[in-house]
Amino acid sequence: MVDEKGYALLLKDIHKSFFQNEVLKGITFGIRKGEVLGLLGSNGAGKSTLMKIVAGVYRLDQGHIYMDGREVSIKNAADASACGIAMVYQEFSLIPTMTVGENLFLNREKKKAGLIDDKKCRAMAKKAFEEFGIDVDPDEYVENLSIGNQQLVEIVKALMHKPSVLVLDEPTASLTHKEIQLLFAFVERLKKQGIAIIFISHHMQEIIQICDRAVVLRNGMVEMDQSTSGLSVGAMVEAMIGKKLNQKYLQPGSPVNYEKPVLRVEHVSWSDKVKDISFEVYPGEIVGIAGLLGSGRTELAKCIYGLIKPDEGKVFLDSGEVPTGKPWMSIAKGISFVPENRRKSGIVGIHSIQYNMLMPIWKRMTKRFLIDEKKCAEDAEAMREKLQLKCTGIEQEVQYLSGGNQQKAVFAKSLLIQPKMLLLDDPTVGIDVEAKAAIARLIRSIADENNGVLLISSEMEELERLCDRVLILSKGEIKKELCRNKGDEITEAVLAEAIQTA
Amino acid sequence: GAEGQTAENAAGTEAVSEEPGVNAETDEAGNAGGQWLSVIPGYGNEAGEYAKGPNGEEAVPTTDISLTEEQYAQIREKGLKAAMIWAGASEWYNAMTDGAKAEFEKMGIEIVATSDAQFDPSKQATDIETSMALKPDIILSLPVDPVSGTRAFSPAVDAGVKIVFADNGVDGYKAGEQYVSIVTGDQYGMGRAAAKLMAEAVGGKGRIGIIYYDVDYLVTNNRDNEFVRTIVNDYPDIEIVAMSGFSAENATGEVASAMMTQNPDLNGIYVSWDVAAEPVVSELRAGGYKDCKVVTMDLGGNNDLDMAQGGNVYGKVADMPFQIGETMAKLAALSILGEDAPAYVVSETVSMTRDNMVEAWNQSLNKDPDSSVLEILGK
Amino acid sequence: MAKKFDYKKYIVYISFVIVLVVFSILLRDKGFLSYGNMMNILRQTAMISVAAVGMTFAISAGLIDLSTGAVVAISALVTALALRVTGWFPAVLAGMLAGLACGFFNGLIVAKVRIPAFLVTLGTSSVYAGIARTITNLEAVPITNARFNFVFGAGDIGPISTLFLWTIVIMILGHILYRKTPFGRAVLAVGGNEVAARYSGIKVEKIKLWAMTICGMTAAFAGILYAGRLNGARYTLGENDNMSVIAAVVIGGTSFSGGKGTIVGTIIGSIVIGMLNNGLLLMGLSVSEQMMARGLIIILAVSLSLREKIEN
Amino acid sequence: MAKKFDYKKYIVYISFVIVLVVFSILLRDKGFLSYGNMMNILRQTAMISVAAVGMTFAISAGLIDLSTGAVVAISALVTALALRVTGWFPAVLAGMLAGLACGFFNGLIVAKVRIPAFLVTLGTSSVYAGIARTITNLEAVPITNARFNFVFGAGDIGPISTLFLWTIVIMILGHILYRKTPFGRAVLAVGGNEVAARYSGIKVEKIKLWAMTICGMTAAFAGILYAGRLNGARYTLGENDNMSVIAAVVIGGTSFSGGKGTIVGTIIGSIVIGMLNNGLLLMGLSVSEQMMARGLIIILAVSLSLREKIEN
Ligand SMILES: Nc1ncnc2c1ncn2[C@@H]1O[C@H](COP(=O)(O)OP(=O)(O)OP(=O)(O)O)[C@@H](O)[C@H]1O
Ligand SMILES: Nc1ncnc2c1ncn2[C@@H]1O[C@H](COP(=O)(O)OP(=O)(O)OP(=O)(O)O)[C@@H](O)[C@H]1O
Ligand SMILES: [Mg+2]
Ligand SMILES: [Mg+2]
Repeated sequence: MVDEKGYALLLKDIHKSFFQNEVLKGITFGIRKGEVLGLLGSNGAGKSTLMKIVAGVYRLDQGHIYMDGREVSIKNAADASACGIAMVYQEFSLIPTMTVGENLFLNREKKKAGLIDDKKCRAMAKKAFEEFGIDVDPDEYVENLSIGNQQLVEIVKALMHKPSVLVLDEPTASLTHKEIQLLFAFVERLKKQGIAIIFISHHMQEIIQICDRAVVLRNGMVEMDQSTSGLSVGAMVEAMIGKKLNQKYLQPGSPVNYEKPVLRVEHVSWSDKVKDISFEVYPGEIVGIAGLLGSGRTELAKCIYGLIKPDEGKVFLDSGEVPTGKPWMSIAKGISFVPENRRKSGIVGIHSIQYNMLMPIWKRMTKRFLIDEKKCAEDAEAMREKLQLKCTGIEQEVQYLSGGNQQKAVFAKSLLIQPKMLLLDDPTVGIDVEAKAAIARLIRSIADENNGVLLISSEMEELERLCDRVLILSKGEIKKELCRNKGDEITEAVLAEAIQTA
Repeated sequence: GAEGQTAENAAGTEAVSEEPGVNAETDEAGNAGGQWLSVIPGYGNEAGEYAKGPNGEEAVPTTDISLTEEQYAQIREKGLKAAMIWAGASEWYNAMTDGAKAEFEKMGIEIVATSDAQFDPSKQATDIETSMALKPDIILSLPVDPVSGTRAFSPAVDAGVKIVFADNGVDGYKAGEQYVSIVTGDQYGMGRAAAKLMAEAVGGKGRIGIIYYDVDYLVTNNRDNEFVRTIVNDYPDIEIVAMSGFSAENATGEVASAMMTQNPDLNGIYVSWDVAAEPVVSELRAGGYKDCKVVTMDLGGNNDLDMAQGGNVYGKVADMPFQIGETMAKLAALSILGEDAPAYVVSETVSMTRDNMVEAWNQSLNKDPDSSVLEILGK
Repeated sequence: MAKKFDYKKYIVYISFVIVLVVFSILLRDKGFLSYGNMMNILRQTAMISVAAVGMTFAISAGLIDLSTGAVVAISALVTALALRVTGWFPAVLAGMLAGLACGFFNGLIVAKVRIPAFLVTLGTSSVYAGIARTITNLEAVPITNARFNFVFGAGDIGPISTLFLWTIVIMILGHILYRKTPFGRAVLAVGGNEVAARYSGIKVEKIKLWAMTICGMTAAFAGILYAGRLNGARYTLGENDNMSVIAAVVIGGTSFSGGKGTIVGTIIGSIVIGMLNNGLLLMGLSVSEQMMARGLIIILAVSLSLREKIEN
Repeated sequence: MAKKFDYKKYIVYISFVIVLVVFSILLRDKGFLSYGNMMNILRQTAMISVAAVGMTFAISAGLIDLSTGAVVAISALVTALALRVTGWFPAVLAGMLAGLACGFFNGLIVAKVRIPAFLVTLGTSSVYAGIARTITNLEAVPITNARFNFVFGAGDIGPISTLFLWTIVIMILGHILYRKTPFGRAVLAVGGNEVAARYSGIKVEKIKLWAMTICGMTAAFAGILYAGRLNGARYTLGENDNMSVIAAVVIGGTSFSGGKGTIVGTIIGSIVIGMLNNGLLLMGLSVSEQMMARGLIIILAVSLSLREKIEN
């Protein structure tokens, strides 16, 4: 057993179940002052659940929590912050309708004569942002910020109150390279101040880069607790999923046919986010789009799919023109889209897997105007089989699936359209390595059926593994094109360099 | 009158809650139907030949109120303005408005505002205040609530506006001081007339039910109470076997069908007024209770059609809103000319059965019944 | 992972049985269980049931309609007026068209101007009520067309009221549209997650527009049934029905925030409310007592069926 | 990226000016702009304004209260009855306590049983209306306490109605609570993102409970002002006010889904509605026409202030 002394935070034999689902089955590990601990585990391993217990969102069923050797009882979020624990949650947890400054001081407002001292709050907020080198106006409403800036605000909010233990639950999922480096710089600084930091990520490289120690959860238990020095990515992955994983570039099944494009985008412009973009995607080809946050990747994909009506430009599929601004037309012609925010725009949580899968194509599933339930069930079941989607059945509600399986359901929805052209906007955000590998193979197999794939991703690793060609986007313009067939090298390093200099 | 009602009603509270309209046998003490006398809100009001004014004034029939040609001319010269602040809206109010309008036209009086408080006392207070900006010389009004009316009408009283009330007075006001007079239908007379119609309908003998307005609203309560009193006192062979209240006029169908479920052999039902009787009639029709006759108050197309077709509706009693409107206008004019205006004026009562429908409509509302009714009647 | 019995799905049926049994015992001497009384309940709830079918579509799409009552009145008046000059079929068509127009207007503002349906219909309920009052200047319009009166209200086929038959017809049509057609699925998707529905190529605006229009049309049909039942129309019809209609839908198990529901549940919900009204009356409660009892029972039923899980 | 002028925030002020100017011109001969008429409007809207302050808290927390009207009646009756036996202060206290109890009960069910506030208060509005009817068995209760009547309604201090002064007092208290205290922030946080509020250590249930309670208390105070204004109480008071109160809040710029709002906007919203009612009546419109005009104008105002961004 671990000694209680010497740990900033020590978790001992933590158990937690949701109804019959036993998520944590006796977790024990500790973290010292000034230590950065990487917490790993596949989707649904219980990382967030464990940390939410520490942050007072959930109550543990059994177990003990010690801080600086003393047992503490954390019943709610207020208790946790009184103990000096701060957490940046995996899900968006700001108040969108409030200003940045109001969010920072929520529930801990500075007061003067019993009333909130807005002036002081604002001044302190300004100072904090300056200190961290972030350019955000404290008077701006959170809903008007980009996702990346929202994430930075959440981090600053957690740091505002000088915690002694800081939990970061997948903070890098919506940040790009530059901001991630900024974040790592904070982490280094906090570490020097003696703050204990727990860092959750599905990116092994990040764990190796900044963590002192790695803890891996599997099946509700601690599978590995080891210093990162000398630890390899492969070893961590093995601890997480219990087997080895191949991470190499996936070759196209047959050479790409560059004669007739499946998708042609001509001079598409929208607002100041997308500027006169033209390119083609060929059957069997996976084209990546790389760029910084705000470079207009999502907007470009939305323009093609029709969620945004471009001010100018045309989109052709197999030489036929696709009317812009009408997603249902795109679907009818054979374009499908996997959005970046699964929860918000991908799934209907309270509906069954089947309902989610068939959402865009109910009209195709009819016999004499009525829905053909039998065919629906067959098609959905076949797709579930094909994608190896883990669930109790196609009638299960999607909200109860793990993240990776939810994402598979979204993929299934896109595939049932029988697309010629698949648009993917960061399809593996927040997904564990195993599922990521499965999804990568899936994407490759879709392309191999003579379809085009456009893959937007912030993960250079993913682009490297999958793409036959990569377009570098900056400020709404294509700045550079890398193509394996023309002898260009597509590797993480090359891509990172290209993005920074674009 | 409205006075003294509060105390008596408060005393009657327990009586109501003890036996709230349950299916009852005749009182063993021989006081047939006695327990029904205290069910309806405001049952404590005394009846008279005509009711008396709120301060005991004797009633004068509307036919006694008139202006000479000379007086019309005098009024026309003054170029006056009038506002009409009613409590609700219906055909009955339409007729009253039309009656007043017709008179005001003759008098060259401009109508500057018309409003309907939708039975909300505070809206009526607001309407009065607002219309004062238009500086009316005359206000015709049907007060929603005599209690709050005292305050609500005070801006108009203070400004010296001539106020004529319909139906209700206002607590603490005296005729000739705060207001000119009250013009009303003969509420008690209507109750008695309805009882008489009911007796006719059931052939002087039978079992009847009553669906009354379970809301404190003086005019309706007076009519309903007088109906019950008359049946109990004057028609010993007619037995009241069920009484149920309602508060929403659309929700009487459920009440009627529950009553018929428990008393399938009812010979007649009295309902407080025409609109509330519509769902009752439809339930009787749907339940196949052809022989259960309905008697109610006020005229209205749907039930009158049923009556013309020889359906469940046997008879109706109405006052004369058109005439009330006319009289109110006349009284206001008289008061402006400094003439004596009687404090309490009562319109006649019309009893309508299938035989006198056209006449009754013309008397009461100053128009013919609906064309479909005329068609059925062959006129 | 053993699945717990999800009793919430069946709450409306359980409520139905409980209310039925309790009243049958309490009112065993008062004819509650008699055939006639049961048919009374079915007849009296027909209008609420029919309007609630449309409301189920609106609520399932994440919307609501507060103008139902006024639309009921408008369509009843339009039908009654039309019956003076034409036969029953064109008259019914006219009434339905009036409801369609009202619902379409609601839907247009909801979908195109994008303000919450609650506020849109709060406004239009006032507008429509004003129109209903104006059409005939507050006067009643009697209906003499015997066939219309028979078919749409006062008639019986065998021992069964035509009103109840219409309820069944609308229920079946509604059920098919709701459960068996792409439109119904789209309504549920829009109510479940509007953004995801848009991303899946569903024409969200169109679906909202039609959900509101259907709501207007069933309200109109309820108005026609009122007219048939009363052999006439007037502007006060439906005035107090809006809340009953919404309560029927929610008690019937439709999620108040959209995305889930059943038409059959709605009808049962409406009948439960009807049984309550009927039973409370037969028990001899005063109007005030009925109001209190009804309110409490509704809260209870909703508590059982809608109690939300806490996030953690 | 130049920031666009966010006119939506000021819609209620713009509406205010437009309505004022239009009526001033249309009704220049009819005394609309006279001091007396302006004071009329302020006096008449006081009750709606006061109740709307509490409703702003409820709506900002993502809730709603449909029982306001019934609470108004209960508190007015309780105060009036208490005035028969005690002085004005204990009587007002009694009225406020009644409102507090009603609001607290609403809040308890919303927070603890976790069903949507719309449905909870749909039920309690029926319960409370039944209670209001029962308290005095439908009787009106006159108030003879001159001091009470002066202070809470009928009085003027200098040329200014005490009702307007009360509006100002409640507005200022409300504004401070809403904008300047952690409680106000917590209300907005709960309405803006309930989960995030919970993560920030806010006791979401407690906040909801108190938001509903405050709503009940302002409704109670509105009831007391009604009693003072009318020198008496009656169970029908406030019956038709619920929708006006909600409309005032929303026109005032409070987001219907919670998280955003202003108390001052609410008061201006209420005055705008009051000006409309006043002006339409002075124009000589019939009641039906007034209803239609009011509905349309409300839709218009809400369209301008609440039009939602399309989310994709
Ligand atoms: N509120 C809840 N109710 C029921 N089950 C829950 C709840 N929250 C989490 N779970 C379940 O607990 C398990 C652990 O979830 P958790 O979110 O902790 O995983 P995680 O390790 O953070 O995964 P990810 O990498 O996807 O974030 C999952 O099976 C999940 O479905
Ligand atoms: N000023 C803004 N106001 C509101 N939303 C914004 C604003 N700027 C960006 N967003 C939203 O934030 C998200 C990220 O926008 P961004 O322009 O960074 O997209 P991107 O270039 O595709 O980057 P990524 O795909 O990495 O998110 C988009 O959904 C966008 O709609
Ligand atoms: Mg997690
Ligand atoms: Mg993006």
